Amino acid sequence: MDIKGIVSRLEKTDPGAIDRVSGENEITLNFNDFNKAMQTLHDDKSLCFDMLVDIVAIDRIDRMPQSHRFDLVYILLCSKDFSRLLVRLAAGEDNEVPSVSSIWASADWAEREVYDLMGITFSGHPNLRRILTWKNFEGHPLRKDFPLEGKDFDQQFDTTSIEDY
Amino acid sequence: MYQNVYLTFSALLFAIGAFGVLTRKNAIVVFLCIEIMLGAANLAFIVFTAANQSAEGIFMVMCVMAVAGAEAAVGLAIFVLLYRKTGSINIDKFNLLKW
Amino acid sequence: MELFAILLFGIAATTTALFVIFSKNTVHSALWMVANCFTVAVLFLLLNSQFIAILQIIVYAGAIMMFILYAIMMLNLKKAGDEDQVKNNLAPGRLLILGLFFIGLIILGIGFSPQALKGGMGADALAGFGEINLVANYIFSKGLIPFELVSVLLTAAVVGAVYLAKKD
Amino acid sequence: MIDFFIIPVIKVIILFTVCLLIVAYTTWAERKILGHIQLRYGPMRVGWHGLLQPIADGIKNFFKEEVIPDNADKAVFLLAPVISISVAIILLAIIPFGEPFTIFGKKITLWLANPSIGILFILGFATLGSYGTILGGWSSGNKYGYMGGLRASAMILSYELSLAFAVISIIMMTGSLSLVDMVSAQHGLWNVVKQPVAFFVFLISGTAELNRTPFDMPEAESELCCGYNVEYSSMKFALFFLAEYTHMFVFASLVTTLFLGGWHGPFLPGIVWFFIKTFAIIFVCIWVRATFPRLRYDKVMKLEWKFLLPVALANVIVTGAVMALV
Amino acid sequence: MAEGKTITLNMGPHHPATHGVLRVEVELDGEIIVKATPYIGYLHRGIEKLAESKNYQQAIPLSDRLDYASASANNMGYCTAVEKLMGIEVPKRAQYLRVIMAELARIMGHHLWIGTHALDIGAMTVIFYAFRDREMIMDINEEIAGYRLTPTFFRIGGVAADTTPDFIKKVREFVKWFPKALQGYHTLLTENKIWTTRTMGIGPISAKDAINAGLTGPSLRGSGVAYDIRKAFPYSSYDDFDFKIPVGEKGDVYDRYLVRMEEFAQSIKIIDQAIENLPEGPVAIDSPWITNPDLVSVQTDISELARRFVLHTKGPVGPDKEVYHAVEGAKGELGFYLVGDGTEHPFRMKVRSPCFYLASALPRLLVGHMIADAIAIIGSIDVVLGEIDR
Amino acid sequence: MDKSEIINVSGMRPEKGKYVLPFLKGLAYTLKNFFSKPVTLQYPTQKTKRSERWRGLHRLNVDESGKLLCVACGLCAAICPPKAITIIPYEDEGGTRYPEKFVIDELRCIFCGFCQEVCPKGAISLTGVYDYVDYNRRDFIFDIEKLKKPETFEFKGK
Amino acid sequence: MGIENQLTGDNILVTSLNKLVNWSRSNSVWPCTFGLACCALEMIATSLASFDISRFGSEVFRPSPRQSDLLIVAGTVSKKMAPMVKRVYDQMADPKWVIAMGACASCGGTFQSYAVLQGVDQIIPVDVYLPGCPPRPEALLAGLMKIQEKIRTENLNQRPDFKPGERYETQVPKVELIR
Repeated sequence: MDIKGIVSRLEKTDPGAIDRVSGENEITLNFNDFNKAMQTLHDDKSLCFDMLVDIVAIDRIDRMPQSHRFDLVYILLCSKDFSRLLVRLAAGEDNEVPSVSSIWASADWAEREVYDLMGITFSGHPNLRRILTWKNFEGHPLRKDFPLEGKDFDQQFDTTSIEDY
Repeated sequence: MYQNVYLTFSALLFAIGAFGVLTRKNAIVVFLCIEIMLGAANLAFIVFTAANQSAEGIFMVMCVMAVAGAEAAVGLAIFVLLYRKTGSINIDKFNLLKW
Repeated sequence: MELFAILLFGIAATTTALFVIFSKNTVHSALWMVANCFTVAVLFLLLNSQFIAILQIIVYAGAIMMFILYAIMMLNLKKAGDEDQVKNNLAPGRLLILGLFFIGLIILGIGFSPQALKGGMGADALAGFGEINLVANYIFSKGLIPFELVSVLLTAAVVGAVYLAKKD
Repeated sequence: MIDFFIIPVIKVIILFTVCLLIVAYTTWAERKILGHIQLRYGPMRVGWHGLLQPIADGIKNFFKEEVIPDNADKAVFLLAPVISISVAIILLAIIPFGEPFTIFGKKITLWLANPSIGILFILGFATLGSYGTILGGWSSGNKYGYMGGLRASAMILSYELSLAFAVISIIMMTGSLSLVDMVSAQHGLWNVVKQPVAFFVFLISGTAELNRTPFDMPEAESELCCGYNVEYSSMKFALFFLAEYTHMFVFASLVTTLFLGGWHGPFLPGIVWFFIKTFAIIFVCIWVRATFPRLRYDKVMKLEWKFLLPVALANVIVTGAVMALV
Repeated sequence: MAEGKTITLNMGPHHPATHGVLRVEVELDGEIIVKATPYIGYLHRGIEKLAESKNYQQAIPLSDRLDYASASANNMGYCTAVEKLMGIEVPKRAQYLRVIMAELARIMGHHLWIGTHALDIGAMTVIFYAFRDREMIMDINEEIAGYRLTPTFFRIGGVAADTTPDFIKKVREFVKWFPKALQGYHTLLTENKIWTTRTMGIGPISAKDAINAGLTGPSLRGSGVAYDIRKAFPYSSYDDFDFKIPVGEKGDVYDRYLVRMEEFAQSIKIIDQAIENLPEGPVAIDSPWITNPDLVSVQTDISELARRFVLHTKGPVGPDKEVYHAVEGAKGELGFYLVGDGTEHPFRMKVRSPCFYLASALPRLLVGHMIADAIAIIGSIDVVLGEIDR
Repeated sequence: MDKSEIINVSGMRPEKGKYVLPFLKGLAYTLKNFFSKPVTLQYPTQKTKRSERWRGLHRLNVDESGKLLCVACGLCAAICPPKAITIIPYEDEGGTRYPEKFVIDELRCIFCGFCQEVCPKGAISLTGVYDYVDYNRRDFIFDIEKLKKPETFEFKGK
Repeated sequence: MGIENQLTGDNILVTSLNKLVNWSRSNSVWPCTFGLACCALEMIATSLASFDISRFGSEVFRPSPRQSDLLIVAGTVSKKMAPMVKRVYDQMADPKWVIAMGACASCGGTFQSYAVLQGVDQIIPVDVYLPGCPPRPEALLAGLMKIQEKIRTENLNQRPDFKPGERYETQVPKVELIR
């Protein structure tokens, strides 16, 4: 299904959910209608985006206002004709993005990873913990203001400083 | 020749077994004590058989062993069941039949 | 020499039996029980009944104790023994009865009149004894019905155990 | 004096050293055979084709640090390997390695003892050997070890049965429990021809009792790390290791004794035939290990209770029927 | 057992069957798994963050070390993604060479899988035969790229170097030899009763669940979904080749096994076609600000020299654009989400790693099976931790 | 996706009831391999030749007179992904540049071959030396002297 | 076993025993099955048919650290993994040796990031370093032989102790980029 069909289909069920069409297979959703629109994308028989391929978070640190600092890109795939759809959502540091892990099981870890590395929190996630870094890790490494080498790069490493789940 | 000695030990073992049955609360140890008692009985059987030169005693011992085996199977099944139900095998706790 | 051996293993048997009772750890109890089986088996050997001795080892040490050990391990009872100490269970009255019981048993054992025994246990009498043929002949002639009954008992036990162990 | 004391002592010494040497070299053979099956050489650099490898391993393990974990049950932990190895070595005592011969007018038998209950002795003590495994696993205070021990006990309890039933059909044919009698009875026709079913049942359940692939539940490297010996180090581990291979050697010689005609064979002296057959069985064990995947725990139980035991029982009944008819 | 009588077993991160440093905490009732929680991150190296500090070319070696079992396939993913970002069309010869390398890498990855999978289940010899054949691919890698495991052979705009005669010879040899070796694996495993009882009906996952859990690659195809990016979104001339997608039906361990075994054969088929029809021409585009001018022109032409300096001290520049590009790695959909910002560094590189989602599906795959099956299942979904943790 | 592009592997599932034959086939296969020649390379005594392109230890190439070709332009240090190369350039009165210090941390190096690729003078190249091991981290800091003769660091063992 | 601690002095017995034990130790180095990342694959390759570490008597990859003598740190040690590496090392029975295989284990390699430990010698002593990313299997064999060489020179009852940071050598000064 091409992007026009998707947009018209989505407009029918969730009017106003789409902020804009931002690419050849990319739509940007409004924050408020996000969860409902995602549900439609998954459930609707003619859309049928039943695989969440990945969630990408981008830290646009210079973007103003800061409430739109992060871009979240949900990459969806339709298992019928294998077409991709990129769903974009802008979020701020203190926005709680609605979790889609009840719609796609694969979102569980993907959202945890985004939380871990970017520090975006998700509301309604069953188990939002750090996943790649350790329990007492400070900061969110993929943010642009996080130094690549961390804080104690040159110091003698102490194994007891690591706390794990 | 030394039947008395054997029999004494048999009696001692039996007594120890009985003592254990009466004093221990752990069901499995009670069980082990019963086995000791059975063993003591076996010993007595064999002593008499050896003296009498007949096969009855040996046969009796085999029967006792069979009983012990059966007892082990059923008894342990019961214990496992009890443990699953109550989380303990302390025999003092199983007083449902007490009034 | 023989007396010495009997005494040695007899004492070993009683000691291990005592250890069975007084071990705090259930697995240790079971292990002492295995040792006890062994010493009793040696006593059987001293009585020239090889067959019963090895049967004792196969059945008791090999099967029953293995089974009990399996059950203990499955229930993970390593520390279950801590809560029941023998001392606490000895109410004075019970102790008295037990003591009497003990004394009676020992008198019974030592004083058992050898008249109940037909002949002495001479070396000649022991020759040819304890062989399997003797037992086999007995089992399949005179003892056939009890033997079959034992097998029925075992079957019943297996069925019962399976029924009990089945979940719910 | 000579008959009662000196000759047995000499025999014990020879048996002990030779058999332990053979057992040590069984490990070498296993590594070499596995190597060649897997297109490589195996030990090559210690001595000629790695011949000194078992010795190096032994000395190294002897001088390695002993680790006793804190939460281990210390007494049992130390006892377990001793049980394992001693039982394995006891079993060697009654295996008839060759026909008796006369030297200096003395009749020398190539076995230490020939008790009338020989095969029962082996069955009984072989089970005891697994106490080492079970207790070792239990006492380590390690969950992997614990599970290994649990598996070991369940395995032994089950496979003992079919093993015994396979042996019973041989006992029925020989009419004796003595191993020497069994070998003598196979003069001319080996039991493997008369009792092929019992042979296979014995081979399979024996492999299972040895805890070797495809039945290596208790140590299943990839599932339970090392299973029961996970916490053992240095000499204690080496004892387990040695016990495993001693058991394998005993098993192979038992198969030879019971089914492959023991020392019987043309041309060569009996003892040579015995060892040839034994090594053939050991080779088969290693070969099977190299080829097959590991069965799953419950499937192993299923195999025993639903296949091997009925087959062995049926074999006993058929043997009895045939013997009654003929 | 009664409630709360379960054992919690910590498998990993140092456990022989978890393929590296995956840690799975399993709760066992007897031998049955009632709950499984995978923990990851023990190999987290910050590749995504590192890529942001490197320029587009310097990040190529990083991509090698993602799924290190099949390094060239990751190169393929990264380089094609960068090319998509920059809008570059790669010469045909380079595309074919890339296909050869990527398919060889896929075979390499599957070699590792079959070896360790069989080893986990207890068949210890298969890994030896598999790695004998894997060594041949390593030799090919060494011949053309100069390194065994992490060839770093791809460049933005092409490949690092042209073929050598030895390379062609070795690839042909391998193509001829491998079907025989594959037959050997089949002999040892496919019909073996122990193998089938260990794998059939174990860890089944339905197509719907698999899609929902985000599985891709052989694990998804084992459930019967014919999703293969080489067919669905062809890249690097994959539509030139004739090959088929193996799919299973039941989605159990055995189906995943069969799918991968068939993929071996299909990959060999692709390599055969590619090496026989290898077109002539350059192996990299000749673009001033992307590829390296050759040494001769640098030493003779001062402007070329200057260009080289600018190129390498800065690096190729990515436009201010976002692309998502996925390739079919050995484990599934290996996607790269690249954000350029008009500089020579990627502003953000997100790796969509198939293994991450494979591992996330572990809890639902493991529950209800025995601990021995857990090993088989972890083996069958074939996770590589370098890719999960990045 | 049309059906012709799909193979259903269910057809490869073995028939039911085959027990013994596959076992025997497997055993025969392993036995066959038991008697075939091992493929092992007996490493310290046998060594294979590395390919021309093998990326081993680095060498700083010299011209006929024994002078380093390197002009310390720093391209290799710039491209090096792990930043294992340190160069301190020096320029004499004649305007010829050469490296005062050229240090490669061979431990840090990931042998990607970029340095060789970018060098405009062909001054640095990766040799076929692949088995240098040592006890100390210090030994892996290669200065110009060591970099001139990497072949001497080949492992010599018997 | 602990016997060696009783043997002190410098007599002929001790020296020859020393020789014997060193010989046996060097020829029976059992590595621990401990793979971390890319180098683990080369470690596997080393133990398999083409290179065959078993020729040195070292194919006995023990899954349990208790029984192994050699810890091959094969791959990137992330900071999250570092406590585990240390624990595995601590669980190993003495005498034990460590090979830091590859750039990552030796000094962090190309992963100079917040999550990676810059060299495993910060937490455990390393006997032999292997450069390469990953090193060839031959290099691992060379490393093993280097370890063997080292074992042969060791003293039976005196193995060097390690306190964290003691044998750790400071890093190469951070590279200044010249542009």
